[in-house]
Amino acid sequence: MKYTIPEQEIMCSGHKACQGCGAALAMRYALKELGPRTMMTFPACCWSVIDGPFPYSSVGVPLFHTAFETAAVVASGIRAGLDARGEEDVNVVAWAGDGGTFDIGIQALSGTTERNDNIIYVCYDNEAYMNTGVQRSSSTPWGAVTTTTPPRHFKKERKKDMMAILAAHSIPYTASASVAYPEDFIKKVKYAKSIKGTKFLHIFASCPPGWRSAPELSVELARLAVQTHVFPLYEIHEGRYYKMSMNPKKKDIREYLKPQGRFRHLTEEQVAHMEKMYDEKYEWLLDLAERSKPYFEAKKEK
Amino acid sequence: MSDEIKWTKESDMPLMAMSLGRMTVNKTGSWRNLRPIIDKEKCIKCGICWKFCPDVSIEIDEEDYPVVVLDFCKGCGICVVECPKDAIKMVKED
Amino acid sequence: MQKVIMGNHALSWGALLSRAEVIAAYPITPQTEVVELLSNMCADGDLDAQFIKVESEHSAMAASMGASAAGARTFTATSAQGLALMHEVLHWATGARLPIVMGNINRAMAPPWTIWTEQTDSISERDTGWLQIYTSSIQEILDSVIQAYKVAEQVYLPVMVVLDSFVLSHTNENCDIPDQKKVDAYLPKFNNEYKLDVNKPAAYGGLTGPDWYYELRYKIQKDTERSLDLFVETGKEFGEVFGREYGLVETYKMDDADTVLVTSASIASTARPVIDAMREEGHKVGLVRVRVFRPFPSDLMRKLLAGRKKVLVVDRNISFGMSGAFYEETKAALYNVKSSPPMWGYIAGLGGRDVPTNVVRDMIDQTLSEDHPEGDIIWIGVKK
Amino acid sequence: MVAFTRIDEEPIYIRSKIYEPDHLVVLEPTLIGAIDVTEGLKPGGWIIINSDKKAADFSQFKGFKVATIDATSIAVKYRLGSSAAPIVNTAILGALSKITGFVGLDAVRDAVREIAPVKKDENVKASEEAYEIAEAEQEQP
Repeated sequence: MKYTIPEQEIMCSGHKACQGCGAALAMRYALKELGPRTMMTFPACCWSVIDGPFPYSSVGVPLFHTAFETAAVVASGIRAGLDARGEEDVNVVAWAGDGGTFDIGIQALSGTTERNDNIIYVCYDNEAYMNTGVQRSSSTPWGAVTTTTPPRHFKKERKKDMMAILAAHSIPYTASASVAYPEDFIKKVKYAKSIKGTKFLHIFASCPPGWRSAPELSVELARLAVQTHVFPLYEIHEGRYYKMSMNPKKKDIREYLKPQGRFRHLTEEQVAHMEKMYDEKYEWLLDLAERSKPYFEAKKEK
Repeated sequence: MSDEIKWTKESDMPLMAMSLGRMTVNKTGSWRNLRPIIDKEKCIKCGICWKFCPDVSIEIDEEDYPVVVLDFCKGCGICVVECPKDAIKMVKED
Repeated sequence: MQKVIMGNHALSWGALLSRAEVIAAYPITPQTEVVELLSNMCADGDLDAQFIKVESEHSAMAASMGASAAGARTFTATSAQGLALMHEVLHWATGARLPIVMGNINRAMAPPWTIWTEQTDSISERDTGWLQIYTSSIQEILDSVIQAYKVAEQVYLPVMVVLDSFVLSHTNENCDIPDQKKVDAYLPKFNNEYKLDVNKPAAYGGLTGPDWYYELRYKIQKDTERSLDLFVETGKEFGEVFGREYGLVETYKMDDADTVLVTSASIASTARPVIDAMREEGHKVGLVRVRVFRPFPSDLMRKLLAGRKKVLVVDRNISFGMSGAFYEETKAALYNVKSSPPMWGYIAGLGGRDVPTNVVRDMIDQTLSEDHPEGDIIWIGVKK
Repeated sequence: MVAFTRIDEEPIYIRSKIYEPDHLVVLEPTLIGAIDVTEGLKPGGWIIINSDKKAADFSQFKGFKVATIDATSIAVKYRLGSSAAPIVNTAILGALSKITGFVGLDAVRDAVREIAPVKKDENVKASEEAYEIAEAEQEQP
């Protein structure tokens, strides 16, 4: 068979992820490309449980569980320690959820990023505090219901644009990826591996229990998020140059929203409002990508 | 595959909470209510089901056919939805 | 080599001579000179270390954890608010069994804003599992950093080397800078057998249920207890190599003392000439300076204090609602002992209030003049 | 701001402020009059003042010995600090060692060279010049 993604499996079966977990899929993909010469830090997040209880583990690489707000900086510390030991070829990866990235971990992440420490930071984004039972985070999208934003008072704030915040640090590479597009995902991990400095990967990872969706639809929903322009896939190079990874013809956002219980309460008017927000954001991205074209053309010529 | 680790006293343990085995001790197949059945007649050996399995529970056999690893398959059904040829069906566990 | 250096620079020299490989620190008065000198040592190539200039003390400790977990000898330093900010990750460093050494400059806690000395910052961290050394001279600061690594790396526990803000941190004093070769022989390269290793992949700190968490805590306590002997051993060995011996406590004129002053840090230093003067007047007074506060040397304190007529403990810290920490713990150690002496607990020098010889003398005089202490706290010099 | 120094051949244990100094150095002459700089100073002790005035001009310090040194001019001359905020400590140190004889000029030179973060030569020269011109005055009547 011709494999479109690396055959090697570093992550093993038996882990504690829920059925249809996008975060588990994300880890499987990332490790396929990262390989065994990798070390990871996990803050408090779903993966602190998924990996398995002491004395077992699923990831197959050295892993340091750490406090909620410290994933990035512990990775910085490991990098410094490895450099001191002369093991510079090891990938150091901070692996955090959206709470540990968008909210409590943003200070340490900003510090690591400003220093441009040589690590890969992966945020697997399931858009709420799923591990504690689905509470809203600053990554939860407008309109969503969580246990702290009930239907009669659903989330009225927009999702924080983490990609833009990271890009504002002028790091070499920021990219969004999705578990529905493994080849694109792996290409981005591969690129992140190949360059020095802080690399940020924002992974859209579906969560059936948190989104109140069917486990079998996990990949399909992640795909629809891209196809409806809710979660566009793109790269930002050097904090300034934008590149769309794909520009699919827009599908109706209702296709994405309907299978998810977290959006079931929305009126048609509210859906239209939501769609408009995503469309505007998407246009903005396309515009930036258009203006960045000379940069990528020049890069290609080199 | 790793074996279950059994201690009886503190001196058997490591100094800190350090893992000594892999989670393959945890047979997540027991979580399953529905079992995927692959119809070899319809299968085109594209590997898409293998690719999208979050539980690393689809293996590829010598003839390139996907095989569900029932010890670990949690029965999420992603493979059923993603299969381009409708070659996988979920059936009730006995 | 003899050199006049400040207390803060003694920490830096200690880290340099210990060949720290990673330093992560954030500036705070009165600690800044520690990291400034270390930055210069790194820049000049005298110290072959990675310096991570973090954005907070919380991250200073978190980065130190990562570096230490990767097997590097790691150093950091902080004070007061910075130490308090680290609180969560101080527990983490202990639980992860990381032999980090940190300098803490004792500064009083805000509000109100203050930068002057008081031990309440480090005393507040006494339950985090960090071993704590309270120093009383510039030389001892430097020497303690080196010893701290030697103990930390045997028991896989972090050590805090504590010094008074300004009184020690900014006092310049003659200091012997030990020979690097001798230090290397005393403190060889460290091979952390539990370090993160791609050839032996393992997860550290995964979810642990009540069935084994309890045993992991038992192990920490056992190794903490073991460190008592190690502090004595390594202190003795330090004496053999460098001519300056250190122990869990420092005693002065204790042989026939019937009244004993127990205190720590710079107050203990100032107390020495007071003891001398009172001895000349015929008072049988002695001094115990508690150097290692965590683990608390309870056995030794019982041996030293049981059977004495009176004990007074002077604390430059306060556990509100109770008393001074050294007093609490000394008293606890002497409970259940037959010939336990009455104990006076003085609070002195909070927020950098000066404790000169006459104040020390006043506390001893008051103790001598009373048969029994009145209450658990005796305030000295409150403006009333 | 006040700072304290204890000098001895034996180890020094006292780690408090000094309330009754043997001698006094005044780096900032405008403090004189604003506060009682001699508070606690032991009778017969030296007062070494950074000033372009003569020691005899400080007749208020009865019972003490006064010496002056124009450390500010020396510092400015060697461009130590700025004219607005000259750094006078190395000059005053030269004067202190001359007047009190606690340590010799060689020791001062070595110490200044070791400790001065920048302009080592200029700082040493400032100490030397102050040492050269500082003169012990008589005790104030």
